[in-house]
Amino acid sequence: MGKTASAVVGAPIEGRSPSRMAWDRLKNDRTAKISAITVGFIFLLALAAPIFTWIIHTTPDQFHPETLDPTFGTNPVGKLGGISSQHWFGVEPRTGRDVFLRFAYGARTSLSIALSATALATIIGVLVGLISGFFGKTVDLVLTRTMEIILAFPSILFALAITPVLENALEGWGVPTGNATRIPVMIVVLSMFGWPYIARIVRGQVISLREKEFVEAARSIGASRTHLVFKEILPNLWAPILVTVALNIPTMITSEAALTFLGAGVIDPTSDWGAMLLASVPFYSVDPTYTFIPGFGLFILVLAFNLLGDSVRDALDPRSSR
Amino acid sequence: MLKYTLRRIVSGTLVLGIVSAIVFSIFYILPSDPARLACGKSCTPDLVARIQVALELDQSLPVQYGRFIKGIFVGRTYLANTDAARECGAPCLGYSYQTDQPVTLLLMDRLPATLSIAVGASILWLLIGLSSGILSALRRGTWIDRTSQGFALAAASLQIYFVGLILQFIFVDKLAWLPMPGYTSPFDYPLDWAKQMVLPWVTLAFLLSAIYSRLTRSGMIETMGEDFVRTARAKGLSSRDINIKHVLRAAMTPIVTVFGLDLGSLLGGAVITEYVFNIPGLGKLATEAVTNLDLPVVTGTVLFAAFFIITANIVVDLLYSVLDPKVRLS
Amino acid sequence: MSAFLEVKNLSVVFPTDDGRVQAVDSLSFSVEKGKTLGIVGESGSGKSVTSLAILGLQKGTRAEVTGEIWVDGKEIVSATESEVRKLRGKAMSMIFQDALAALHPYYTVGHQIAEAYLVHNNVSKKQAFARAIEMLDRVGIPEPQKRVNDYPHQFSGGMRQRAMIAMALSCNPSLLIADEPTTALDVTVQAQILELLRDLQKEFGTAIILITHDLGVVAETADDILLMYAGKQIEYGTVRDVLQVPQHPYAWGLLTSIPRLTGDPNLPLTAIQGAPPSMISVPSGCAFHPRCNYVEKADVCATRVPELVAIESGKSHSVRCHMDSELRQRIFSTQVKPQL
Amino acid sequence: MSLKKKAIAVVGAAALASATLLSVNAASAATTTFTTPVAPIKGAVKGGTVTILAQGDFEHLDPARNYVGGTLDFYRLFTRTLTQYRTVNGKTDLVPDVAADLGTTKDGGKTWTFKLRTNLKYEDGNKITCADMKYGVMRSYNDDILDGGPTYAKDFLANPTDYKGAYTEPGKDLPSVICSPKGDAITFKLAIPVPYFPYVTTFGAFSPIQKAKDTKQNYELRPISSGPYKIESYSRGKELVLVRNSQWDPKTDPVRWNYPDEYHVIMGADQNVIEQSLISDSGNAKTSVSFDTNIITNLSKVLNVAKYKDRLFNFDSAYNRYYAINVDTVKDLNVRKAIQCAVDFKSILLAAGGTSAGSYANSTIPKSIKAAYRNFNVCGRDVSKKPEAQIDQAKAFLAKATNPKTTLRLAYRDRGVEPLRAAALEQSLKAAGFTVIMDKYPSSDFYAPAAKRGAANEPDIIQTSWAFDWAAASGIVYALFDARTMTPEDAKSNQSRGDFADLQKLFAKADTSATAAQEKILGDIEQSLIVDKAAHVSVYFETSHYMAGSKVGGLQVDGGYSTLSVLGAYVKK
Repeated sequence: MGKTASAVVGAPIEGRSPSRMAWDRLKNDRTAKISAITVGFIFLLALAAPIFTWIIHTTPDQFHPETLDPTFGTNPVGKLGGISSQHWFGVEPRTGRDVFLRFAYGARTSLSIALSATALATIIGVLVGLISGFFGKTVDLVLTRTMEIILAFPSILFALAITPVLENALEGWGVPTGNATRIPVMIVVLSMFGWPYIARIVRGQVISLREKEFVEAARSIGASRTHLVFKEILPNLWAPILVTVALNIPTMITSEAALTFLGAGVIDPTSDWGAMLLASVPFYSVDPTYTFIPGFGLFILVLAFNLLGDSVRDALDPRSSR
Repeated sequence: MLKYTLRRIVSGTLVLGIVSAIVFSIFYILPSDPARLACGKSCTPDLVARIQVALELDQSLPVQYGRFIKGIFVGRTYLANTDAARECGAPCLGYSYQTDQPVTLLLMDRLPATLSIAVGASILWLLIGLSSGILSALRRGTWIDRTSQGFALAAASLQIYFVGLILQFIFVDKLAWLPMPGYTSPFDYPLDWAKQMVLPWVTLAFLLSAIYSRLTRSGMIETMGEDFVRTARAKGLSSRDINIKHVLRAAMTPIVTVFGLDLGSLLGGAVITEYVFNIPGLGKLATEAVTNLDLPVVTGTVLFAAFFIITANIVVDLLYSVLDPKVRLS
Repeated sequence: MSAFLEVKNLSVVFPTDDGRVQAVDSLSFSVEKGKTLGIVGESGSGKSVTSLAILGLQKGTRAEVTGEIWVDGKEIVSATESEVRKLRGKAMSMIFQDALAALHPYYTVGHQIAEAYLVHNNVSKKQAFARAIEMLDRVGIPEPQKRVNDYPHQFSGGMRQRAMIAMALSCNPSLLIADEPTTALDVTVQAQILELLRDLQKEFGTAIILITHDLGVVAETADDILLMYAGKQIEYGTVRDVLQVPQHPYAWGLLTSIPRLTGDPNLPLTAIQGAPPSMISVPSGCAFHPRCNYVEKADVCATRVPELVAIESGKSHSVRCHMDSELRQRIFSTQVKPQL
Repeated sequence: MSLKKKAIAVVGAAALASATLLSVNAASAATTTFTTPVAPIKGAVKGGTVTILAQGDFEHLDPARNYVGGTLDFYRLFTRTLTQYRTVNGKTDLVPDVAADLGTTKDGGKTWTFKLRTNLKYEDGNKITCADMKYGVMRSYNDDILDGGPTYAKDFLANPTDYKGAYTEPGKDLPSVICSPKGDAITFKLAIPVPYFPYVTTFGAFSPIQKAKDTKQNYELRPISSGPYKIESYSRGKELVLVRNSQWDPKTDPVRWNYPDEYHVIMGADQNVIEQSLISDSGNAKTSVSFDTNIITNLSKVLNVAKYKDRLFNFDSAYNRYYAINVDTVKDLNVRKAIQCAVDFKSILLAAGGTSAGSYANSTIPKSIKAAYRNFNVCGRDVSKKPEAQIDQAKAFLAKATNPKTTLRLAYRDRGVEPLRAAALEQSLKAAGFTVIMDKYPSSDFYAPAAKRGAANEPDIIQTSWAFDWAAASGIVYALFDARTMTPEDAKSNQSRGDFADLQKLFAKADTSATAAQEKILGDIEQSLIVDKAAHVSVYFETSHYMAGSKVGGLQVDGGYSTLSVLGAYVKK
């Protein structure tokens, strides 16, 4: 990319394609770079989590009773929640489990759930938005009403409430409970409330594109509806979809953490940032480090994603900035 | 206008009807054993059997739902003609067997706490959010703008449960300036009430004002670029008049919308805030009901929250039509 | 006595991420009371920026304004915002292009007119409102007592433009800048509005700057013409001079592209080739040279910016072109004039 | 023998119940009488409101259904029973309450007669009669409707007519409870000799209930008071307000004081919030105390800190946390011994809060039951000195096993720190070479399914606990280890499913032995079950740390219920 970009210097600005312009803007955006590096770093941490188990010689689930005050199991030995050369982020009260490893593995869980939910919500949202916007009439009416109804649900409350009920139903059909069920249920529940936002944006774009000349032209030469939707309209939507996805990821991360924090999320011993925060609540006063680490991690991750999303939006639609 | 109001109310009621049907179906049909779920943790086989009868699980779904809806309007008696008969007056949203009380009563019981959080916090976040947003927009590009928007961006990425715990650690545990958050009736102990509410208000306002600050700023800046603002300047209006009468007035409309919706969903239960600060509001009721699998209360809280959201939607639409003559007069 | 409005060496530069954009470059002109100056140019040529500069509306933005603008003996460029504010609406006011966007959607037309009047006159709200009705009546709005309470979106396009004019004239300004006041309107309404402006000018002796891309409108209404291209004035003079003996190839192009009722109907219309330049990358030298059919000294046209030179000493008619006047005259009389 | 039945009934409530006689004088106290009014507490003043912070609502306030430590103490403020515990200056005695003496028996404990006080009144002004006492017993037979309580009355009383309860058979009489013609004495005929029967009559089934005012399962919403306070309002899950009962006469009461004007019970705060509120001691918390909140997470901030010394109450609870090893499924003794050695006492207790929250125990019989307690080693070491898992020994035992079973199913409840304790065990079992299937049960539905024998997912190890109702091995060993309590389908509270011929012989011998000898035999049984059979691992006894606000006085640890008693509470001026 760097080579071609340097070749462009001096050429008239009009010569660049919109996506190239967006990319160039993004590349010159310092905030975007820093936040992308931060996000990348956390991804790397998540991916490399198993490597750390090998370096530290323990696992995220391994108890370390020797790191706890024998009188008060709630207090790790040492300052700042038991931070030491062996336990970089300290240890968990009561168990002595390594907080750094739980943090790294927690990033895995949090990110994979949030990203899966975003992906699912995007697929549904784009499909529904396309269909609704392109076909209009009754189909549109039914779909927009559906979105309206979904948005009328108190999402966190409902997600919280439906998780045990869904699990109970699945249990009734012979599906065992546990994280193998809980995580897919969470992904479904999260995306259920995420897709209407995407669908609404796609729908709006499709409606404005539907009447554009190139679509009319394709229609006039007898292109099929599928062709029109997927070959003519969809390729013109990547910018708004990208922006929506970029801004949706942090929302999903926080929703996932909130759900877990409220107790309808990932089940121990599987680690998750929301679950770590939940587990830290009783100890916030005796061991604030343990609260601070997942909370701060979540803050940094969400902030980085938010900034990155803003930058992507600004790059793709410069008028929206400043 | 009247016609529009009526139409909005009718369509809102319709949405609420659909939502209630969905909620009802999900919570009473989906689970493999709704009676067991409704019965909760300290359950006896005898109680399960009684709840099975009380929930009329032998009836068809439309009949069950019909009776549920009827109960909302005229009330109903669960386990009529038995020793364990339970009266549930209108509007009856079901009966909690775990607490042995009608759900409506439980909801009303918890409403004041949620109301306290919502009203106090919303005043605070509007004050902070709007003033910092306006200041940012007017002092665009200066250090004031950069600082306040930096804060806003950071705050918008923070979580209530994280900030709440940190603030509690600082102000309750370390400095001991505030008592543990909780709820006391403002009519009995107004001072205690306020002191205990400070943290929930501040935490919620801190995070939400960030959104309002960003929203106000971008709305103001966008409006400042509008032709009619240029016209106002060309007329020779003072910048104060322009900013207040022309810019803010136009930028306010979308904020009113967002505010209405935020307040609506908050009134349905500030779930996380109440959970973190242990405030016995609707959100806490819901989380408790979920943990105890008290199905009637779960259903009730979800429906009640949906009611607030839908009402807020209607109010916002009506308010919008008051604020925007284009909507009002079309 | 000097002219009511005198602009000397006005330049406006916008710093952007992609570089500095010279929107207006060393503009000089003047307008007397009761006279009309037409500023003509393609979109992006700097017409509107010029008008905003006169009203001092770029103060407090990133735009860098240099030169001098004298309005009724007061200098605008160096004046403070509050000094200029006192002039706006009273000594000078402006009619904007898109009246729907230029009127506040949430206030009634009457309120907006009264507001303008209230700022500069020590009157009651009631009196200001009466003034609004009076002005609406003056600009030809039927049933002004009733319509004064309407919102802009309830007016038709022509009525909105009239309301704008009413607002602009409510304080009897000495200078009125009309930025494409008729562009969005259909032809009959257009004529009515121009007629209205003329009548009001007669009545109040207002100096008018009429900004347009339509030479026909200028021919009908203006006394002087300022032709702009890429932020520079390329020809300036009285209507008679500029329309009858245009000097700049761009003026020729403009004039020959207008269909005429007189003359040889078989002559083809000639459009100016190419597209107006982007303000981000203005061509070097004479900005018009890539589109000019008469580039004689190619290296000079492409590298050096031509000076503004008077056609005849003592007259205001001036042009910015590298061609010498003899050559210009020859080309005009042999190639251009027959097409007119 | 009928103790079996009792054990079953206790199963469901064992974790909730916490009634112990740790410091109560032994059954011989029955011969002494304490009928005089209780002496005033030094420095106590009348007036004010004592607030009780509770995490949740009372399970039951109906006397017959009450089986929870804190509530058992609290409900005495408005409920008098036949006999009752009284604690003065840290010493707890059994005293007659509605009764006028501690009961007499002439046949070694099979028939008990109690004299009654005849001058007692309910809050409504009605006299408390012997018939009311009898009705209270009769309605407790309907434990289908009045569920949740101890079933001692039903278990111990002779029932030749197969009486089913006052609600089921309204017209029928219970002949084993007899009122004297004058109504000044009540006699109980038991199915077996129960020498400690006067302790049993401290439970709520032996409290007076007016038949006309019995609202069955709704009675607990508004029980009629016979004590110094009465219920003014009760909003379930939210608040209970007690005000003075003017009909109560302090001269007739050897147990209760009545210092505050009102008691307010505020329900619904979380564990941590109550801990923090009480520690911070601001506002309302100054006059507050909690009877269901053990200071756990913030203990390190307050224990042994001078500032809190006067308002932090530390005492041993009756709870023993233990693991039952299922001998039905883990048949090889060496595998069981391997499990026993693999139990990491240290990390399990740490998960519960460390040595401040409990003390290591080799036995479920506490040291305080001197007649039965044995100081034996588990897995060859003194667990209080070497609490860490003995992994090498565990591996050695596992290697010796002829029928090695290396995959173990561990059953535990999803409640509080129990999953963490289970996880701690899982780790050390894994280290010893086992594969562990973690089988989490819902908090509400644990004891019965875990006790199901021959089920598909029958657990190999059950993480559970026991709190005895009176301080004797008879209150522990019969319930937990007697094979006769089991059926082929249901292990009941014998979660280890032990049925060893040699031990059953000892049980038969214990049945017919006198108290002291019986206790000794029961101690032998437990030791054998742990050391020889490796079917049981006791891990620790819980330590309670209760806190009160700085303005609450008169609180003391009640030996009867092993809890912080609010009976003598007063608001300091």
